[in-house]
Amino acid sequence: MIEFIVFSLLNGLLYGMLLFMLSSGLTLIFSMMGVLNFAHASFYMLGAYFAYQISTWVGFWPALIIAPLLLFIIGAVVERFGLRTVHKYGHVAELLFTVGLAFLIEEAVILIWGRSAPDYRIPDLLDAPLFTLWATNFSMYRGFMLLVAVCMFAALYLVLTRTRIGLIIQAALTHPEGVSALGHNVPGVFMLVFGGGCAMAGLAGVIGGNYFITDPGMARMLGPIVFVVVVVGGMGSLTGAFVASLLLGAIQTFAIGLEYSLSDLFRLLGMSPGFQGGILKDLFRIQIAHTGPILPYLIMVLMLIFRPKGLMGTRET
Amino acid sequence: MKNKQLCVILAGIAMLLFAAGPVTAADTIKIAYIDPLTGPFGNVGDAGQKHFQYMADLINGNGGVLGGKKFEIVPFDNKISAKESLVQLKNAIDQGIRFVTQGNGSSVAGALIEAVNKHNKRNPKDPVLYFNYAAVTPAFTEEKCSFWHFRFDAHVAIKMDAISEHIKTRPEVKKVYLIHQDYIFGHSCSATIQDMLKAKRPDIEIVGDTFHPLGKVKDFSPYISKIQASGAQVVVTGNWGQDMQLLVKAAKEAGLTAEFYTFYGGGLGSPSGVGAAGENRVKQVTEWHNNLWNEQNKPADKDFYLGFQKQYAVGNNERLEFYYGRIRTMMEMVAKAFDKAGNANPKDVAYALEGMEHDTYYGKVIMRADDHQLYQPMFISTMVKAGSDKVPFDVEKTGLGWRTDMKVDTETTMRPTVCEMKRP
Amino acid sequence: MTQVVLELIDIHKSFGSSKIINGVDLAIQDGERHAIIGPNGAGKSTLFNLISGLYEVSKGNIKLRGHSITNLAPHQINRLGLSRSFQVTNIFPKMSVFENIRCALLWPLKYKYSFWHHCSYRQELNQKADELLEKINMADRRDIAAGELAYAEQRALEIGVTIAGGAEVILLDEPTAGMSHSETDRAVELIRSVTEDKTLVVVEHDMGVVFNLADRISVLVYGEIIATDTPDNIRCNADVQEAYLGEEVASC
Amino acid sequence: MSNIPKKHVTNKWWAALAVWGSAILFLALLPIPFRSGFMLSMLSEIGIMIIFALSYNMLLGQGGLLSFGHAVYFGLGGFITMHALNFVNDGVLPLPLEALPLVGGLGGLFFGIVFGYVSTRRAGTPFALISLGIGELIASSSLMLPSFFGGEEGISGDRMAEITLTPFGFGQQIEVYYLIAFWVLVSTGLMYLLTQTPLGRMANAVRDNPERTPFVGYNTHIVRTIQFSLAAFFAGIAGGLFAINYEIVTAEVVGAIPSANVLMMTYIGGTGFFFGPILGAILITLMELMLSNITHAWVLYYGLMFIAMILWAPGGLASLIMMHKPLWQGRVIGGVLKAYAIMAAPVVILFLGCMILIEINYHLSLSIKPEDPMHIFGIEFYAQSIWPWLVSIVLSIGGLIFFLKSRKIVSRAWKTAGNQLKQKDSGS
Repeated sequence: MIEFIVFSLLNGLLYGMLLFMLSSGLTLIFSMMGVLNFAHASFYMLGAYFAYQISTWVGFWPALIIAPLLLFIIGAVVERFGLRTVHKYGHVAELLFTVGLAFLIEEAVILIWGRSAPDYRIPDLLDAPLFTLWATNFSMYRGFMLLVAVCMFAALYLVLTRTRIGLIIQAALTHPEGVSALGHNVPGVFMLVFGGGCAMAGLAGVIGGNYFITDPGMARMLGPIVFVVVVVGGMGSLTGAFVASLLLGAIQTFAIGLEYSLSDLFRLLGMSPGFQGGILKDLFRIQIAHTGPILPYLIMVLMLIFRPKGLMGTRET
Repeated sequence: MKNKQLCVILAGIAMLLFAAGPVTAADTIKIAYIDPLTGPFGNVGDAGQKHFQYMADLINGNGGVLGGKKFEIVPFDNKISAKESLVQLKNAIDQGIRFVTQGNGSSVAGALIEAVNKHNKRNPKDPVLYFNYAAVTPAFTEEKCSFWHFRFDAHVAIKMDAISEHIKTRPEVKKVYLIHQDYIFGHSCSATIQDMLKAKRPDIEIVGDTFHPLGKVKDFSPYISKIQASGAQVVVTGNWGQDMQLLVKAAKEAGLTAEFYTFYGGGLGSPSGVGAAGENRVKQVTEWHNNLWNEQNKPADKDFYLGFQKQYAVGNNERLEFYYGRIRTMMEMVAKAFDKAGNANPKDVAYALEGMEHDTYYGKVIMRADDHQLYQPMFISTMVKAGSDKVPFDVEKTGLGWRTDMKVDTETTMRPTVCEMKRP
Repeated sequence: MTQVVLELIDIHKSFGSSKIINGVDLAIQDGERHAIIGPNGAGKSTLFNLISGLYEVSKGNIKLRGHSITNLAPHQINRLGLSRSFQVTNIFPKMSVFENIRCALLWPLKYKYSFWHHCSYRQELNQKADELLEKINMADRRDIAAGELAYAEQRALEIGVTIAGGAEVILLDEPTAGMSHSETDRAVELIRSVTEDKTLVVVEHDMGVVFNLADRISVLVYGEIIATDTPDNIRCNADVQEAYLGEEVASC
Repeated sequence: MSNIPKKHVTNKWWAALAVWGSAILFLALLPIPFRSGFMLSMLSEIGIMIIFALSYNMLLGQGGLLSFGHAVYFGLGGFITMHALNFVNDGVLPLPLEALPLVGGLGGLFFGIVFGYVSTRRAGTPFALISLGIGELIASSSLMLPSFFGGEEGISGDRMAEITLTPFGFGQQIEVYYLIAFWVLVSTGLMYLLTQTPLGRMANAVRDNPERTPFVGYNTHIVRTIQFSLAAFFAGIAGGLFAINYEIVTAEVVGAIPSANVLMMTYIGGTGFFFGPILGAILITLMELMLSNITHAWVLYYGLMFIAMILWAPGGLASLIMMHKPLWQGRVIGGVLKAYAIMAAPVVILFLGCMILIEINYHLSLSIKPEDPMHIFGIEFYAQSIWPWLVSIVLSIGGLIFFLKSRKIVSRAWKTAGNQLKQKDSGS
């Protein structure tokens, strides 16, 4: 049991940190600009592909730096020439623009790198176990991923609290309409934040692409899970996004261990459910363990219905 | 004046756009290939098309069928959607095509079987014949069996039977873990292997029987922890695509030593997705793999294999390899059936295919008339370091290749069927 | 005067730790024209938002004709016969002027959520809407999208939408804000004519309008009402002068 | 009283009759030129998509609700219809086939009420995200609940049912086409009438200004819920027709792809006008079914078109057409049309250039064998040689330059037309 808990915690932590790397940028963009960026996962995918391409030329370590930088530039360009153009048509148009963008990025990736997964590998240096607990390895690469995530979080924290631009961003997070009154170059800040958010997603792609699988479907497969983090964490709150990421990581990993279904519940309550037949009989068969990966969506829906502020949000989405 | 000229040009362009279909010769037998050519599964469908094209070229090069008629593979993109497949089937029928093949997705295959049955019932004089090369739901040759459907891939129960045969020969295996995708395919895999193991190895304990949502899991580590904790020596999974690749990768990360018996360990794109993690860990059950020629000493098959690779050499990133041994079997048998029938009438071709026996490099195969299921030798193989004398070829440039553990003969794979074939 | 129509009893409202309204008591008589004045940030609009149900009251009670309407939803309060306008023009910009008015008539004419009546074929509905357009002098702008109207026209439409439903109690939030002199005069005339036989509560900055229109005036300062009285008495009230009016109108 | 203009009583019944009459005639005669099985299938699919897109526009265009999960109601309607069809064939349910889409509609309505009530408290992003979440939940559970959704293979049935109201046996596609055409007319008519009802008007009001609506007596949540449920009803009808047309419903119909597709269809067609989604449904279905047979790059063209619409024509095709209405009515459209004709040449050249470029790239990276020659408009050439690249780049750049120039001509023509219009107005 302890074994299960410890590993669930470790797995949950790692998954949560990855989620946070992805969603922190999205939270920033969404809170400040009100744009629900559907192409965010596509930037994650681009990060992985860029890293793969760069690592075939100059190796993994430079890719770790160069790929996010490239994504920063791409993100800034997208904001400047795409989003800003459609901004005047309202949030729906902005959102749909990002939907279309996600579409195009996927096609472009297919066109450039083909439809099969490229062989993007973990660097040999990190391809070894870090420590072993109860005969299960915790690999160095996973340790490295944790390290990168923590470093990124620390850097983000420092930028937001110690720099002038960070303070403006913080102010804009909670009061987006007020900042323009301060006379700051708001479009410039938006461009910066959008680029920064994309760079963070790209970094997640660099370290996640080889740990998982890099292929044209990876953005689509990641799906709307990042939105779940933003919603559950709450608008305008990076801490909320952090907590939500870890929470979702933990929920998903722990749910897998719970092999209970509705019919078990009825049995426990001493009821013999006679209505288990018919069209809904499968409902009673499904165990919590099977539902792990879809629980986040349930949480998101319930959160939006009952607590639209999210866990730590400063205002409603 | 200027406008008029422009109109003429525009009209010309529009006409060209619609007229630019494939130029067809009169003496061809067209086979509609309905599979995904765009979208997430586009690469799989694309590879399959190349297999068919390669086979058609070979057969055509040897004089074709029916005294000189050539095969023509006409691709139709179904985007792996059942709905689009049905529209494309109509499209194919409109173009006068009466032979259809498809493989990806049981949803599509089920829809096509239904649609072909209905079409043939409503147009008894103008039937359509459907060759299934990869959809493995047993029902297609059991309860839902149809005279107009022939399956050239081994279905779930046959594959699981082969796996259980291999486990039977390994007395050291005591604990088996099952993990499957949570949908009908996964459930039927799980139920089948449990029954078989119970019958063949009652001493084996099933230490886990887990289902996870299809294509939704990104990090399989929690599942691996569970497998690790159960002490399983062997994992059996019907997972395909990313669900299989991520599972194996996570197992390697965690240092799990259990072996994985898979259906699709060698599936297109899987070896490169799994990468080094698959070494000595992944087993597959297939009718063919690219080192069989060496093990069975059939060098002619090597030339056939390399010929495909040469014809479809892609850029530096990728290498497309021959994978579907059964497509070869299928095309050879179909060609034989045409000659046997003596005409290109789908009904006669179907009758000719029924009960047909055929010699492949690796043994006799038979298209059983009772259920239209092809029975063929099955091979259990393991992913190991390639480049040696025993394992000459790797797959998808991973440096890893397949080494046969066991061959299951055609007779052993034969199973009773509940199919009640209705013939016209 | 006869009977109290709208009654506010010890209303409090705070946002977080900042208290905006601090125990307001107010009783509006039937048929009266009541103005609420006060410096910026005194909480005048907040008070309207509390009465009309946009905000929840932190503490206290609001009664409309003796029935408590405290913390009811805005549409419920509206259905009980209390209608309001907004400080910032708040109409349906993409719909035509006529349709703006018609929307305000649908509920009072008991169409509710009907999806089986064809609006164009409802004589009574359309006639009433057209009458109202005449009343607010906008019949010639009938089919123009509301968002394309001139500012003063939008304000007039705003009033039209507010009174269309025939509510007995009308709350107008700065109806003449941002208007020129002549426009203001016309607006006051309009307000006067459309609120005949109705109870009117108005928040207004323009003292001319206030003293011209109101029967009684309440002065709201820092979330408290420091005086309620007739215009003349307010003009001469020392507290009010000190807190708000200053010297400009101190001509008693 | 008498001086009130009575414009509101539309005496244009004959105009309505003409529109509907010609629509009926058009749909009835359409199969004459398009009689092949594929064409009929395509027309049927277009009909289904028209209903689906119009129902989606009840949310996006009329109610201001951006949904990412509208296919849930389409798909559930389809599944329910299919179950009903099987009940009919088993003799349990005595319903004629022609009425079965209604069952799907009622199913859609039921789920529309349930999910609509919980998700429409607020519009905007929260609503969009809830619809996305519900869509994900239903799509995931579709594979987990095989007894209702039929698992991967879905549920199939035979539409040649015992009971029918018409002499049709529905064995042939053309009979199904006429059934779909009938429901397209009925649904389109009903959805159009809905826009004229108090609910329809208030849905517009809630879309335009949800803050104000409560102050005219309406509960925005209820308005949205009803509007949503009715949209789900029509989506369910479309799903029911889908079930009858394809005789199979699989889990893919409740998935994210059809949800995204209907959104793009509706948006490209134009949300601001009632007929916009019809244009979108026709165009996108044609692209999906015909263009994908011509080029593998169709997804890219689709995506580019969507992005271009958002960037430069946010009102969609419908508004592009309707912006010419005043010019047409004022009979000053000639100059603008002439300018368009001048612009057409560079547009075609630019398009050709870009298209060749895209096709070469697709051929090189994704075709079965890049060394093989490729064909565009029957012209054979090799993608590896330099010439097609050169030609396409020259065409693109040249086209772009002349396009930018001709754009000035067009804007000048618009200005002239506008001035003419003003003169006419003041003249009369």
